[in-house]
Amino acid sequence: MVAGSHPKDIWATATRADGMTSARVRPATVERGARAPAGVPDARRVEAYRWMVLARLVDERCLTLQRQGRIGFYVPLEGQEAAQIGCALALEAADWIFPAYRELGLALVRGVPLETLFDQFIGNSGDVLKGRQMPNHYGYRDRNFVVASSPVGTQITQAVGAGLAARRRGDAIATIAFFGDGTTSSNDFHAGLNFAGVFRAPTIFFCQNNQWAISLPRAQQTHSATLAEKARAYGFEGVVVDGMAIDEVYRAVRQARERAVAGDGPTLIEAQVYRFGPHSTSDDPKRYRPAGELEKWKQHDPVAGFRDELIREGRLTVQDDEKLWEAARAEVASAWKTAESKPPVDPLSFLDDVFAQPTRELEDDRRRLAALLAQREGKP
Amino acid sequence: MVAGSHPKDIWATATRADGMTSARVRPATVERGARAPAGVPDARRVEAYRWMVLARLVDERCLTLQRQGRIGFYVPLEGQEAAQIGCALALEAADWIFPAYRELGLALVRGVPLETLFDQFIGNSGDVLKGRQMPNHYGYRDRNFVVASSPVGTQITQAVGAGLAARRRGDAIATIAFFGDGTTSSNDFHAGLNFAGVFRAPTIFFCQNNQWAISLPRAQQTHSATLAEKARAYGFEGVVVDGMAIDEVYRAVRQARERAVAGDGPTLIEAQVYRFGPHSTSDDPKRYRPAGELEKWKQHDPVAGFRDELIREGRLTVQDDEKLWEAARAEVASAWKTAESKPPVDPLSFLDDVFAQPTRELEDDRRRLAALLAQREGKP
Amino acid sequence: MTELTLVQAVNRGLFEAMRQDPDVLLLGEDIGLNGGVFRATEGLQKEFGAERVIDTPLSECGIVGTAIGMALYGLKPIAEIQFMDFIYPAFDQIVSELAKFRYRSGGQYPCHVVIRTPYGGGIRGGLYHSQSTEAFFCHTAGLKVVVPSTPADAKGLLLTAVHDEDPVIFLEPKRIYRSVSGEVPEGDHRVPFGVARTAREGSDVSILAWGAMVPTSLEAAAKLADEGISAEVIDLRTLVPLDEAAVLASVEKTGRAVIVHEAARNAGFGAELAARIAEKALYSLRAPIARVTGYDTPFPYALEHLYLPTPERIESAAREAVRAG
Amino acid sequence: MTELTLVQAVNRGLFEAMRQDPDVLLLGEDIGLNGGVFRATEGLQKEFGAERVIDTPLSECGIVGTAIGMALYGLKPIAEIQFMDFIYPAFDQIVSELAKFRYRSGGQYPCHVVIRTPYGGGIRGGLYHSQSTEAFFCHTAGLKVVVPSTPADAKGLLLTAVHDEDPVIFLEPKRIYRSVSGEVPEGDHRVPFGVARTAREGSDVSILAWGAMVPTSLEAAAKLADEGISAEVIDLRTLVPLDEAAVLASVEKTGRAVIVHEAARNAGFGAELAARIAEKALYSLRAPIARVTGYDTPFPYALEHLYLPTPERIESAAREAVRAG
Ligand SMILES: Cc1ncc(C[n+]2csc(CCOP(=O)(O)OP(=O)(O)O)c2C)c(N)n1
Ligand SMILES: Cc1ncc(C[n+]2csc(CCOP(=O)(O)OP(=O)(O)O)c2C)c(N)n1
Ligand SMILES: [Mg+2]
Ligand SMILES: [Mg+2]
Repeated sequence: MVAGSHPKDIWATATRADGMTSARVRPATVERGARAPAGVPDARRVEAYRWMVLARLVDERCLTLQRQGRIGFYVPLEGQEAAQIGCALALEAADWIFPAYRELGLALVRGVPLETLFDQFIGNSGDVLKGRQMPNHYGYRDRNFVVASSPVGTQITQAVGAGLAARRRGDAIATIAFFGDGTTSSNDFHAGLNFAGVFRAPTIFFCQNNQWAISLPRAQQTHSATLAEKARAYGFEGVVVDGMAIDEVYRAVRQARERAVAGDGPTLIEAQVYRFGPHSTSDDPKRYRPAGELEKWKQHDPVAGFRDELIREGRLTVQDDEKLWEAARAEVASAWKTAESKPPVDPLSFLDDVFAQPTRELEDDRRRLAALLAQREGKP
Repeated sequence: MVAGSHPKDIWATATRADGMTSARVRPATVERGARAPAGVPDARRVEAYRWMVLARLVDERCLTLQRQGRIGFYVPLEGQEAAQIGCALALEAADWIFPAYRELGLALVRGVPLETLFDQFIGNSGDVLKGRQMPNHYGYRDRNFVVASSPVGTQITQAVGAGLAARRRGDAIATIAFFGDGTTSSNDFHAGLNFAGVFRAPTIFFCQNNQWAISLPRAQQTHSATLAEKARAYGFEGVVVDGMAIDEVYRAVRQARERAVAGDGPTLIEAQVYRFGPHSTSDDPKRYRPAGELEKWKQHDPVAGFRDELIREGRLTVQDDEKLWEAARAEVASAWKTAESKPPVDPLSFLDDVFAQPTRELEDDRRRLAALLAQREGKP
Repeated sequence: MTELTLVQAVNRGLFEAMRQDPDVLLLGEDIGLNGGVFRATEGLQKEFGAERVIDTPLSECGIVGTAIGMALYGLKPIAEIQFMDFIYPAFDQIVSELAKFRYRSGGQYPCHVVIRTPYGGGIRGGLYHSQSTEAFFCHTAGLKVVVPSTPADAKGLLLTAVHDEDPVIFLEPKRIYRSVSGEVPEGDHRVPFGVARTAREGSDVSILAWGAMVPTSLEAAAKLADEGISAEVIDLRTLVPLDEAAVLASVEKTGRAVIVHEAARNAGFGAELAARIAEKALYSLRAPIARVTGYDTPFPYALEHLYLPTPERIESAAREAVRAG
Repeated sequence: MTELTLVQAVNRGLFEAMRQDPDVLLLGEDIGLNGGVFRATEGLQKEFGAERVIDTPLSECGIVGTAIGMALYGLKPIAEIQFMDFIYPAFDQIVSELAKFRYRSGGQYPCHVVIRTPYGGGIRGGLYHSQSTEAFFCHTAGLKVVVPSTPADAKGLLLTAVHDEDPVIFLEPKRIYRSVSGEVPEGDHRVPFGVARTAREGSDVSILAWGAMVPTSLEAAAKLADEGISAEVIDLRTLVPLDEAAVLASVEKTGRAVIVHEAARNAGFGAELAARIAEKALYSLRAPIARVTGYDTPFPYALEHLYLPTPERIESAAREAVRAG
């Protein structure tokens, strides 16, 4: 945590619209390993920024597309770019990711093509998931990016299991579970961290504390001072990092990864961030967000902050920056165009993949549905 | 925790039969309130001992009865008498108890007649529960002793809910949930303690850490140093007490109760005890218990220890003690005799109490079953 | 009488129940300031305070466990589960505890919790915002299972649920939360449990449905009428207790049964209806019992319109039944 | 061939599976040193080590979630749930995750976990050591549901489960763990899924059963034979996939169906069988379809002998069916 990187008031007490106070807690302890790795390496700093910009623009675009009815739903990540991209850069390609539904920045850095993500948002014939899932619930085996589900927390125990399996196979990798502040209340958070502690799993628990679980503020989610300190209940360390500062995040994840791979067990990382947008396109934060809170956090916009840093570091000029945004905008537009032009998903495909081989009943259903569809189209 | 009350080796490292080590942890912190109440009051010390003796004898008797096939199952509490009876004495009659299945000592102090407990173990016509439940899964509304179930942990969130309800009603009581070390891994432990922390419930979480969850030693249950410290993850205090020392337990529960009733929220108490017997009559601890462990703990037998204390205190003579055991033995024998002589439960009664009013289907079933039974007995 | 949507009727029912009895309280995720993600609890926290309309941490296990404790103590908690798909973290509490408290205590501990939850597809919710797993709860002795299909019934059954003495799983068909509206009586309107509603009378075939499938079935019935097939539509309203007599009477009259539900077919509640008819009205049957249901797949996103029963599929089943005999 | 009890056959199956493939591992409560509370895993930790026979903390949620993660990574975990009654803390992982991984990932992530659990009554286990809630899992698309009734099938179906590519709920009838014994082939014995076993041939009435109800049904069939009623007993062996053809063929032959299960009747799997017969073999039926099941109550302790289906109740249902037509 860069001392003094935020003005006190953000970490202090915010007042909700209903007069309840939600305590923002300054990190109690910040772990610093003896050989603390530096932040995002020089060679990847501009790349990191490019990912942040791309994520920001995808967000913007998707919110519009949803309003236009061209995608059905969207979960924005605005405000959480540094946390996700810093984390993604600190991982190795062989590490297994167990995402929640808000990890678009992570997916991009992992190398999931934007078009592939858009295909998923539409659920078209290009969608690897065959149109089965709501937008944002994607997963790509070839990127070690496990497919998300909606019920919160379930990925946490699974990440532990995969970590133990990797260890058994002799693979020197880490597994990492992503989840939000609200999800620390879930059954699987408890079971997953406990199993990880007992079995010293090579697993990182990456909590993006964006201060809200839909309309419930962090202070009403749990009475502990920080989320990170919950790790103690399971016999390992938790650390709080400033999730608006990409280098902080990178460093903490590198350390946790080293620990995992060295056989030193799990780590819980609480990245303190803020959700700038709504919970999802179905949500209206005006109903619950206290006046002024968003504005305060926006002063610490991770994208703008990192741009300024890069400019100060002499790695980026204002002109570079403009070009970079433009290029990213073009990339988004072109990927969307290609995705949107693809034909819809095969109508019978929703009957596949229930089992490795369909049951007789599913084969019958397929035959009957095919006949019905043919009839509808006036075919014999 | 009475310093030096146990030799170091009990708290140090024990070795399991399979060579694994199970760390016994000396209490990290012991909370002492400013106005720490004393132990079991003078006027109740001999009474307390009497309950301990009675519980011990019921245990002995029930193990025999089970071997003889006269009851179907039994869960002994031997070794946990001080924890349970110290706790029971510290509570008020209006406090609501949410037990697990091992809380016989507690039930006795609460005033549940022994005969009533035996009726339940048999499941006879005197059983308030109408023969529905396995032995040890009892509950008595008139004693504010909620009916137990087998799935571990479920009582924990319920105790929190009852505590919040009591507060809403303006009743200055505490609710208390009983559970074992293994149950700290359950879903409801996490949810219950988290809700209690957030809502400042007047609830006591009383964990009898008897070092084993069937065959799993405490050290393999969770990697935290103590169980008590898990409370920190929920924003309140946990304390470790020596559960073999009745005064320690009494004091901790009194304090927690005062805190609850004063509106100062929940407390987690970890009473470190040892299960002298098998997990249940279905269990054989020889399969997993490391050699010598039981013997070490038996040196701290809570019943013998408290007797010696009372003798030292001049409250009890050896002769008194002998008489007391004799009287208790007679009480057990007579209660059992009465219980065993009662007729069996009404055969149709298992169809009752599914709902407040039976459905038409259940009425039909009752009619049909009555006919079948009549036919069996050769009645028209 | 006021014209209300279904979700408004639920909201009015909650207002009414809370006004009637200070022991009634609500707990759930985002139900306070936010008024619930579907706005079913809109305005309630403002009216009754945060002590009676309680925003909980994100734990269904905690919500139901806490509600049970409150009910044991004598309050009348109404728990909201944000989507039926998220009820499973609380499944242990519901199946092991809520359903069994009265029974296992020999009648000492009634446990009256109402669990409200939006269920069903048709809102592009994919696998996890679309499920209808009422069969799980019907199979669990000790629970009542209620599914309104009209605004008036939503309010009336909800008030009955709140005044009942047993635990109630109250399923709200979110697909028709806003698309259906109708007259709803003011005040303490109650609709009894165990009494099915004949949504449309007919003589050729009985269509048995509940929740969001009732309007779909009525659409089918209207089209069938154009072909000269007179379909009766029975809205079961409560699955437990079931108005078996109404089901049997209708099938005995028509000789044909088409059962409609959104849930997967295999071991769905439709099977239970078929089994009862095959046991108790076999000799009236003029055609095989048909089931028009969701498929035995998880609930899909892009193709939910093919997954869900449509009037077209219901009509076709009814037509076949009529053709059969 | 060796004469084994059912629980010994399970144990041999586990030994065989673990010898065949180093990716097979076990996790559960008390399965290591203790050998499982029913001793199904006796000797396995000694043979294969604590890395492959893993004693877990007391969390079914953790057991199944961890097993899923292992399976995604490519291992073949077999999870033990100590009693079926304690599976509910893991219900979310089973229903939301295990059953849906392959589907929701478009086929990218098969998720092959076998969950073994002892089920059923008859051991004086009361409400929480007696349940048979197979219907929950049958209703959940994506799960296979297996219930052996003989030692040979216990081993053979278990090995098939371990080599299958889909998640399997493997239910072990604990009531006959030791009371039934029989010849069990050595080595890699496999019994295919989806193929019912005719436990006894007959021509007057079809008794459809699984697990511990198969011997009970056979007892009934033997007594019925004395009265001149020829009962066929079909042991379904796997409920999903179901050998529907065998069920229909038998009922078409006999014209009468008596379905037997321990679970509560309402929305039990017996309803599904009845529904399929009423849809696909209606015209063969000479009598109403009967169900002999547990009651719609929680499972009682002292009176479990009245709760459970007995030969007497099965006989009486068969007799009635024969009398009917
Ligand atoms: C088990 C479960 N209950 C409820 C929901 C509905 N829900 C979706 S996201 C969410 C809040 C999650 O908050 P948090 O974990 O902080 O993640 P964030 O959305 O803030 O990233 C809720 C309640 C769900 N998805 N799963
Ligand atoms: C949910 C659930 N899983 C498994 C069991 C089986 N079981 C009964 S008691 C027990 C161990 C409990 O250990 P602990 O909490 O330490 O209590 P103790 O028996 O030692 O008093 C287990 C695993 C259960 N009752 N409930
Ligand atoms: Mg959040
Ligand atoms: Mg224990």
